[in-house]
Amino acid sequence: MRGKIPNMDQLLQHILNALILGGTYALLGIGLTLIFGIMRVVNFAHGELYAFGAYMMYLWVMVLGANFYLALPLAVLLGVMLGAAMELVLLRRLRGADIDTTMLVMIGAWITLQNVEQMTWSGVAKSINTPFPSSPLVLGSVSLSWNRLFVFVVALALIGATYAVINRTKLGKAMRATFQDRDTAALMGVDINWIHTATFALGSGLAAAAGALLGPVFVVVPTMGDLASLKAFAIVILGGLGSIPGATIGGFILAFMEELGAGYVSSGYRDAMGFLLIIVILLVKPTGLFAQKERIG
Amino acid sequence: MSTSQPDRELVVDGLSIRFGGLTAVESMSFHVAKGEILSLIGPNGAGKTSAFNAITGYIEPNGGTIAYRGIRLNGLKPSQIAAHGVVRTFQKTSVFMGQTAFDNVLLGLHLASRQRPLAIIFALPSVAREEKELAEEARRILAFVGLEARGALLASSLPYGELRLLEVAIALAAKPRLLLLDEPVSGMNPSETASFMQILARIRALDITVLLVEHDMKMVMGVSDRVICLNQGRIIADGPPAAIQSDREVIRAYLGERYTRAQD
Amino acid sequence: MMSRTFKTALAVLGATLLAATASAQDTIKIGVTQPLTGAFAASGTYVMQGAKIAEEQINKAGGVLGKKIQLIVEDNKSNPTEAVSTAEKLIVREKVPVMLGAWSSTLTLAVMPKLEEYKVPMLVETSSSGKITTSGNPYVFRISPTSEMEARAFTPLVKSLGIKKADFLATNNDFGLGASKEFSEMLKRENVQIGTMEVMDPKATDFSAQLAKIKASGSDTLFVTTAVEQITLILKQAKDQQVTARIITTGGSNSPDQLIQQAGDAANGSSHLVFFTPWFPEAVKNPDIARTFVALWNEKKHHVGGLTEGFRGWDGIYTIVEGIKAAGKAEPEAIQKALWGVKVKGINGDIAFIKQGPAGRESAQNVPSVYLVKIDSGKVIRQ
Amino acid sequence: MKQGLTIAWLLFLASVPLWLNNLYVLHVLIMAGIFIIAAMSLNLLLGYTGQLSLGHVAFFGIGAYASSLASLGFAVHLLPDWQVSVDPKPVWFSMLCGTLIAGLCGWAIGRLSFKVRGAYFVIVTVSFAEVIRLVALNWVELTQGPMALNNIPYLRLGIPGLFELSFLRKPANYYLVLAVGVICYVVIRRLVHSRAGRAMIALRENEPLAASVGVDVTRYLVLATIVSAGMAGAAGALYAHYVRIVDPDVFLFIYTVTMVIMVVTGGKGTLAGPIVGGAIFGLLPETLRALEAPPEVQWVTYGVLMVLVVYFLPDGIVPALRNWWHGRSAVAAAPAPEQASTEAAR
Repeated sequence: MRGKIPNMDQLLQHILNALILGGTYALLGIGLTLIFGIMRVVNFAHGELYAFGAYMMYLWVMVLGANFYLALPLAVLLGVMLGAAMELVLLRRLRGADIDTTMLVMIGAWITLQNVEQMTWSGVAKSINTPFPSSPLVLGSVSLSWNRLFVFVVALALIGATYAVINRTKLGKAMRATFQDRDTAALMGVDINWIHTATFALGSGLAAAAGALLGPVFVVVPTMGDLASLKAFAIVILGGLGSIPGATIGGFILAFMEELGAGYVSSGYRDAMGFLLIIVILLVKPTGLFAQKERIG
Repeated sequence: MSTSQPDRELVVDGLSIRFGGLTAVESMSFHVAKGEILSLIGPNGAGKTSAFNAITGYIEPNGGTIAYRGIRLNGLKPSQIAAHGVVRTFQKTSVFMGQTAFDNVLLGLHLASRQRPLAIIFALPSVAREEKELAEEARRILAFVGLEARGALLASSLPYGELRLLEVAIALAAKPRLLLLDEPVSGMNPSETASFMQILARIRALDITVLLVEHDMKMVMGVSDRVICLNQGRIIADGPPAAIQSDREVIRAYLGERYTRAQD
Repeated sequence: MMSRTFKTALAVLGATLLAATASAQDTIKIGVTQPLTGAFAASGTYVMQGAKIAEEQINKAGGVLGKKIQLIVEDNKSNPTEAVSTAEKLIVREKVPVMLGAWSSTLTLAVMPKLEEYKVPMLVETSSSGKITTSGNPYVFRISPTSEMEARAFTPLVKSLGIKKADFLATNNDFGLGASKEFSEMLKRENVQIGTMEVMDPKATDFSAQLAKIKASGSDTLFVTTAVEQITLILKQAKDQQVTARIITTGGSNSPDQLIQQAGDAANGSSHLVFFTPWFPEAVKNPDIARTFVALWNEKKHHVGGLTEGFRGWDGIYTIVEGIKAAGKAEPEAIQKALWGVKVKGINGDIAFIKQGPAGRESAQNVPSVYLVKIDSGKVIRQ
Repeated sequence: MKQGLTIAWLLFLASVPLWLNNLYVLHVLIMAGIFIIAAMSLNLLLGYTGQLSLGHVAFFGIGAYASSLASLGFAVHLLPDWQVSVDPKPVWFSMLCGTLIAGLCGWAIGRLSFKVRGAYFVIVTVSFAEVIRLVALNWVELTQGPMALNNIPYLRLGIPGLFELSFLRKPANYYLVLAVGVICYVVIRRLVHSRAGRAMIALRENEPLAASVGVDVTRYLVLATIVSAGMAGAAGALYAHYVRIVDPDVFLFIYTVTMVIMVVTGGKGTLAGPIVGGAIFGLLPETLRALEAPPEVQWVTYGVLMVLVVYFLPDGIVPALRNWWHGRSAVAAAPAPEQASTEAAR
């Protein structure tokens, strides 16, 4: 027997794990919800941006030998650029098309990106070295790695920065206006094309950041984006499509459900939690827990 | 209650509709008598279309009752209301764009047909027989609105005026006993409007009661048996066209300038 | 170019059926179905590389029955349906008389009905599920150990390692669950207490929840069964969460070299059940063969971490070729009969088959050797 | 004329095993046929009612699992001390069970998920398929989980003691798939040319208008889902007893995507569309395999084709061909008025 009340220790460890995990989930969810809220695009390629961020991290740190802290912003920047390029090439000409059409295009993009990754990097998992000490940070009976702590802090900072962009900048104001009513925003002189590109780039950058942060914690494989996409969907549905605070809180809720579900119910159903959540939420309260206004279909 | 009176097809009692804090219709009460053409008029935002949507089940009213031939319509789905014989058209042109004119009417004949899924899958002879009758009926309806030559054309290739006729044909296919027309002639040129008025007269001859929302005062005054004028969600006048035309409040609130303009 | 495309098109449309009727062949074809892409890509590729080395060596030594052998390698994409397709293609189109495959148990099980349908034997080089040799398929010849054999081989170590209470963390497939089941039953017989039995999705990367639970169970040993990628992460994350239990991995797809490379000092102290010990070839039964293989592998500059998988391909191909030699002709039924009698000096040890499964329809099973190694200060040592 | 063409096609398809003695190609055709049936069933939902269901593979998998389990028999504890066991049933009966159970699931899912539309509907259907996959993976007692159900018996039909048809070999399976495919085609064809099919088309084209003429929205969406799910289940049952192994990977999202690509490329909402699309994408992997392309190339091709189809053939191949053909004959017959009317439409 290690601790006096081992079950309490276990619970604390679960809670700590969930908090850390929730930060990156929120990052993924916010990117997806921004893109849906403003552009009405269900971005099936979201997880691929996540994988892209991780692979760029691998490229800089492991292949080109760049400094870890320098590689991180570079990977995110490349994610932003890929997102902008995707918007310009794939989505711009589909402005005004129905939601199913853009969805099909994004599915096509998802399959293409993932397999190009597979061709470029092969299916073998890659790991990325970090500058963090290998012994964990011990807090009483619980512990966590320095790397995860770093991920959590950066994720929170990025979430904060996103809120600042949305609420404090001119771009954010235009985005909010577009979100409310695209036609009116256009009449008021908002350049909708620019807003869409900026939104997709920002959302993609957030996904790439999540990937660049988690790549070194886990391993990098071409299929890593699939689960990320599906989890992002769960988070966004949970918070209500288009709601940024919803996605933030949704990210943490999903992390807690997974962690506690795996810890106390069955670890086999860990990844099912998100989907069960989606189904239950949509049947009970289709607009999500935090939706700002009714938005079906 | 007035619902018991046999000549009252539709009775709307105390209808209220609000969107958020905005009141679109405020305790509105009126009835439509059997066989008449009743027009709802009023400036934009007066609540005409909202009332239409509530009667046909597209929005849930916040208060009041709607009864058709003694049957309460509140809470019924649009399709159930249509099955009772209350059929509408839409303010914005609404047809099945990707289908031919003929198929549009055939789609509208849903209630006229009785096939069950299993009968369809096993291709029972009754199905083929009915299909033949339906095609015949669709041609008749197209001819009724004067589109018999357009049957094979895609709806998306029809000119605007004919699209509006096609809408009416679709609604007629649903075998209405009460037909609600939402601005059927808006955007039509005078000659198209004139021929539409003739069609309306023929619809009436089929014993179909008509509730009309329209801005074209020439048409309203020409075809209506009775006119109700709404302003800001309330009824301000109810009477025969001649009375409405001379109603001081109507003129003051709305009609005067617009009617004069329509005369030009 | 043009004619090639045209010909392929015709083949797909079924017009090459006449050309396909085997004329006098100057090579003996051996079908190989391995996961070269998908979840098991790394391991499948190593096995294929080992098989290719064997092909080269055999052909250098003059081939078999006076002909050279030719491996026809098909990628089953880590997917059972694709595995069936590759078997169809190898047997029906390439007309191979014998196959090697299909890495994971699920993939092998998928292929097995096809073996019966076409009466073609297959040498199973990796799969561990007991079902493969007990379901009455006489075309299966397995050289890899079942989880049960592995557990039995481990039995004497329970006492010497002083295991009192054990937890399990296994990947959620036949491989992982089978090992958890067999090892836990074995441990129960040895009066070892069983703590918690956790599973993880084969694609999962975050095991924090499972490890928190394992940490709380207070066992002295944690048995982990999965492929090397997940083992790497588990070792790292166990260290992060200060899981103090000794970690023992089973199943032989654990590549200690790769663990040392990728998990760093988190790998220290962990033990691994392997079927080949390239670090000390003298420990295996046929050290000369082992040394030759290691030398050839390094000459090809294949990944050093792949040695513990790659040897399976070598042993498989050598066993098959021995079977063809004994059969005297490259025909499926003759090879199937002949394989029963072969004695091969392999890297893992001496290969020979015993009968398993329902009487009259027995499958063939080899009794391989199992070794336990430990990682200590970044080096693999004998335990 | 048109009927003659159909019969000629059928005769041609039926003759394939007679002259084609390359069993591998026959295998490819059988697999393509099974996927074509699945694509046809998806088309009923996606093409005719316009609902983009991205969980369709769930019905395929449910059909495969239900049919396999019924033919293998199983015993499962629903509660710790309440065991339900089923003895092995004949395969034809199991396949029927698979079809019906998939249809039943279609009914349940339809009732629940048509509460939401658009993006929400899509995500619900994706989640539904994922949950089913995870159940298949983790309910080991019933499904054997990742160990897969194997040694699934093949279909035998016949009267005991008189004659027996066994569907072990490829030609027999080919005819079985062809027969089921023709039945599904005929059922879909009859449905879409009837009141039910017109109601579905009406919903796709203009839901408020459809409701205004009395189309019960939920009823017809659910009807389409039931039929569609049942057919996907039948395709799954065919798959199970042909491949003779079913594992949780049959529920992978990528198979739904494959079906969607087949339908969209061929032409959604057309009878021939899924067949054309299914033939292309059913044979493409084997063509690429023959060209010795790495498997990623297949998927990259799928992905790129999907994007290109949306851009350049938004209605799919079949409608494009039909328009081209009509355009040609119309121009030949009466060029002037036809062009004028297209001009006006623009």
